[in-house]
Amino acid sequence: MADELDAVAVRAMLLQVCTRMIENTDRLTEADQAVGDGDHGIGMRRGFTAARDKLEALEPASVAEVFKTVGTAVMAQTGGASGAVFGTLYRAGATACGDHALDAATFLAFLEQGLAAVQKRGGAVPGAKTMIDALAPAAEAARAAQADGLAAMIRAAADAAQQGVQASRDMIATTGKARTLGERSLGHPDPGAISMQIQLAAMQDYVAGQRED
Amino acid sequence: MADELDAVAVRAMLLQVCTRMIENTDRLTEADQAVGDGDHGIGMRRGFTAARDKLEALEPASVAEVFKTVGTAVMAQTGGASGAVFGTLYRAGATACGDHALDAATFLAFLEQGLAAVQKRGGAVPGAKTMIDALAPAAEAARAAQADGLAAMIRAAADAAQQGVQASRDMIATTGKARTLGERSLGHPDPGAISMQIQLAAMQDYVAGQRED
Amino acid sequence: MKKLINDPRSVVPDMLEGLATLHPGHALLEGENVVLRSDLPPLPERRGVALISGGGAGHEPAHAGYVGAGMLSAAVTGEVFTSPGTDAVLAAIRAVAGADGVLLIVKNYTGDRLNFGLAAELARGEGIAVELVVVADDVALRDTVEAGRRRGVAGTVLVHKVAGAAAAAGLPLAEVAREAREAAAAVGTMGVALGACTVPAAGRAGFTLGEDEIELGLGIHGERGVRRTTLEPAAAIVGTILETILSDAAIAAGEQVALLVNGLGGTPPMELAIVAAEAIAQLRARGVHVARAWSGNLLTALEMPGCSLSVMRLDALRLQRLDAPTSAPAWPRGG
Amino acid sequence: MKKLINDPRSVVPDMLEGLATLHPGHALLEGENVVLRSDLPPLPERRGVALISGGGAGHEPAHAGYVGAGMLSAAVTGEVFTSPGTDAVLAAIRAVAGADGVLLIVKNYTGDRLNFGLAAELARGEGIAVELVVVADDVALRDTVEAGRRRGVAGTVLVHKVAGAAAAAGLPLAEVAREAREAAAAVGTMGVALGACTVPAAGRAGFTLGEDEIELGLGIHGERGVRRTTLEPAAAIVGTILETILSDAAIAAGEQVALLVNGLGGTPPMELAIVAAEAIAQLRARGVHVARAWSGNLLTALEMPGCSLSVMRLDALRLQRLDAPTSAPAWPRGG
Ligand SMILES: Nc1ncnc2c1ncn2[C@@H]1O[C@H](COP(=O)(O)OP(=O)(O)O)[C@@H](O)[C@H]1O
Ligand SMILES: Nc1ncnc2c1ncn2[C@@H]1O[C@H](COP(=O)(O)OP(=O)(O)O)[C@@H](O)[C@H]1O
Ligand SMILES: [Mg+2]
Ligand SMILES: [Mg+2]
Ligand SMILES: [Mg+2]
Ligand SMILES: [Mg+2]
Repeated sequence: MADELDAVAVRAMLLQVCTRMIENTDRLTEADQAVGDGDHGIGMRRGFTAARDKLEALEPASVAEVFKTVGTAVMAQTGGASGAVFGTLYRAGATACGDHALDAATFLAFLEQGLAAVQKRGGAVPGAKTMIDALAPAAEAARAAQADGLAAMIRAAADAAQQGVQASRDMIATTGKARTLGERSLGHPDPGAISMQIQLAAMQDYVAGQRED
Repeated sequence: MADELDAVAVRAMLLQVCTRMIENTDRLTEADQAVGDGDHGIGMRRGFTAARDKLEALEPASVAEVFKTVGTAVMAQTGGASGAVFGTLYRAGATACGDHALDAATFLAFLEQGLAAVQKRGGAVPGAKTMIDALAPAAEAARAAQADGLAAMIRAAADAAQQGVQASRDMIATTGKARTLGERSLGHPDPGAISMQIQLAAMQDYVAGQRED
Repeated sequence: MKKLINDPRSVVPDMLEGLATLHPGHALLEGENVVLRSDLPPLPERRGVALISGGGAGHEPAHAGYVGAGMLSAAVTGEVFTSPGTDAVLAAIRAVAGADGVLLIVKNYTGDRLNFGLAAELARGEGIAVELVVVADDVALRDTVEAGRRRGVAGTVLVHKVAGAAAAAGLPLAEVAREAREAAAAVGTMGVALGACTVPAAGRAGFTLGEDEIELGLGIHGERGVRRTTLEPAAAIVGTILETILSDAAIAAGEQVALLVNGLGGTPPMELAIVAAEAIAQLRARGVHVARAWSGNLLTALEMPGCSLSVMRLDALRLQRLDAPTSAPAWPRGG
Repeated sequence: MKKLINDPRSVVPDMLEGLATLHPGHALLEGENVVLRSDLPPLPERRGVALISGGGAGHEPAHAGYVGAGMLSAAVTGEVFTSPGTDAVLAAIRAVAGADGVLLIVKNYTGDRLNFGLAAELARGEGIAVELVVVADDVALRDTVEAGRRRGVAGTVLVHKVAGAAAAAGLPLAEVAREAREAAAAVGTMGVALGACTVPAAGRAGFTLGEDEIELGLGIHGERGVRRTTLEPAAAIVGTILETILSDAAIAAGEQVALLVNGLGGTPPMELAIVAAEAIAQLRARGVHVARAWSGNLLTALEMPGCSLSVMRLDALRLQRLDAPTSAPAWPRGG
């Protein structure tokens, strides 16, 4: 099992992310219909379809370029809060990668720098029922799994994101369109958190698949 | 039993007509909802309420004046096709009365001249599913009952109008808002025909009540 | 019934009070449901031909929205979907008539024709010159009734504009009436409803449609249409309607027309714009030159979802009338 | 879902094609859902401050209808109820920016703020002077969130007008932005929905309301409001809304305001006029001077039935800005 991924492998991993996000359009639509305005699934499909098209045309020179390609396409084409938010995550995260291959330390830096940029850009804090409530625990779990290598770190991050999605059920939305719902948003998970979790799970599955080779 | 009604009695008879028309608002609304636009009941209420108010304030000098008062108020205030149609009936019918008291000959002239004026004004022919399909048989029956005196003539007219209402069920509307329904108007009586019948029945009841005195 | 009103029985005066307050160019005629231009020249000989239209309420912005310089002098409003009685029409005629007489523009419904016609007779009896033009543009009824009995629908707004511009140009009554009549003869309209509307006093919808049903050739009073069918894409509906209008009027390639996509109240501008794009493309494909086009809620049926298409044949003069300026608040900009 | 469309996935470009064809003063930016003034001065130094607004589609006539001399230079449209991505905004900025820079007027939704904000940063990186003004006029959220997180709703149209007139007056970017910010701070809005609306791509309504239920303080995206309550007469609903707006802004007797009664799409002009009459009467009864008032569908939520009231505090300059001429097709006449 590779405990490091080169740019071509990262491209393959992010293509898997794109595919999963596109496949989950309906699930994300339903989640956003419950607490938001119902456009999250279609927006993510638009953004990650654009990202997939860009990735497929890309001869990646670096890991950073791969992440940045996804971030730029998602930001440019998605629209909505999530386009800017996930675009920012991948674009800011990309700057953490430098020229390295993707290893555990780089992946941790990706998550932490991405998280910081998303918080700065959108102004939301943990507990506000956003994708941050999946991303922040994921980054925390990744830091705790620092010594365990890339595959284990991604698995830990994906698991933590999944728990973050569950925890977001009990949060009251104070940002985004769901905020007017106040207590009515209780009981439903945050759509963007689900998206974050799907993306990390796709990465985990890709890396796990790699290991079986 | 009076086989002649003076202006004061005709005023009382037409007040009864007004009251009955106002009482039947809902029935007329429902009839017009089935084949038209649903405003016939409210329109008739508006017109005959105005007529009642005018009649109550009237010191009638002649039968003609009483009929004309009703026609003018209905025409001015009702709106819709029926305001012009029933207004025309009473106004044109009034000119048949001259200075006479209302007797059988005058009542026949009232119906026949009113009918002629309505047909001229509105351009509808018998069988077009309008109030003419109650008024025309009423006038015909009145002519047949010419020798029987006023009370019998009104009863014959009212009965014929009632049969006209029934017959109008089998007619296809070719005028008024119901005309777009085409065959869909089949099976429902014409609202204006019902109104005509109610007015004649109110007159009949008034005259019958007179007789019992 | 869910409506933002105070009392179903007073919707018309309540509305007119709001409209008159909102439009500085409008005034109410005391005691009648009549909206007047507040800037009518006081001298009767300066007024030119005065134009009056009207009919039942519920068609807003028609007809009060078309009161203004270059269009109507007055709009007479009956109860919802009910033509006004003769008193209101006569009062409007008396209020706006100047030395050059009055043209009444009437949609072809028995009630409107009779009440405006009776009022015209009464006014003539008072020495006022009155002409009456009946608009009967609804081609949906072409197979059902003879041409003279078609209903008057959205094309009426274009007739107001043509006649208003002719009057503003200083033409005499007979000439204004002639242009109005020709304009009325030059326009064909057909509508489609996706649902019904609720007259406040009735409290419930005039008809119901199934999930996928639409009603072709409906009127503007919540009355049913001529054919019930299944919802299709806009392109197909537009095709059916245009085919009916164009073949009825025998409009051929090379001719010049104006197009009006009129919303019936409940259909948002997005759908009207999509229908307009479709209609313009189909007309062009047939070689018909669309010189002017508008979409918007110009003559409605309360909150009914649906729309109508009107196609008016143009010549140079009629195009000039449509382009002439007006201060009427509801006449659409652009084109 | 019953809509007059061809394909739920292409409603935005289909609509824009129609709008651009219908309005001679408008042009589409190649490859983007952006409407531009077709009469922009070609020389960059002649353009003055360019104004851009936008957001999700479904709010028509906003925002394309406000493109014209005296209002916006461009309107950027996302998918229905979804803010546009950064590419479209950036392309609009590049297309209209002249020597005097660009003001972005953004409704306070996370997506709009983020996407317009990111595009502004990218444009500044290219040397274009860009300022961004956020409108957050929805007072319905006053008890729920801090002032800066209120949503931007119908008051935005008045901000466009003020800023557009300031730009047309030749003021520099900083001054135009200042007037826009002050206008945004001076307006408060609150809405009521009588029903929901259906996003074409979703195919079903965002929420449902019972026979007698209304939703107070709803947003303009089919998202739910802050309180569900029972239908009352217009007078009571207007009272509740005005009380919230006036007390939030501490508008007192003797002050001068503009009133906007904005239809959300499915409510006919009749009801809007009744609400307007009611609101004007209640403001007058409080001693507030209503200098200007409009009613109409100015910023909608597809076919949602309901309306919002906006009250903007006026001084002489702001009144002058509202009265300044504009060729934008959707700016209402009268007032
Ligand atoms: N300020 C924010 N910071 C981080 N994430 C946010 C923020 N605002 C919204 N989100 C995320 O975006 C998701 C909604 O995305 P989407 O539906 O595409 O956008 P919109 O809310 O504009 O309709 C939310 O579920 C939330 O996770
Ligand atoms: N041309 C006509 N001649 C005689 N009666 C008519 C004519 N047109 C309509 N009516 C009568 O008027 C009735 C409808 O009246 P009403 O509902 O008040 O008017 P509207 O049809 O304008 O809504 C019809 O039922 C019919 O009897
Ligand atoms: Mg959303
Ligand atoms: Mg009727
Ligand atoms: Mg009627
Ligand atoms: Mg959204």
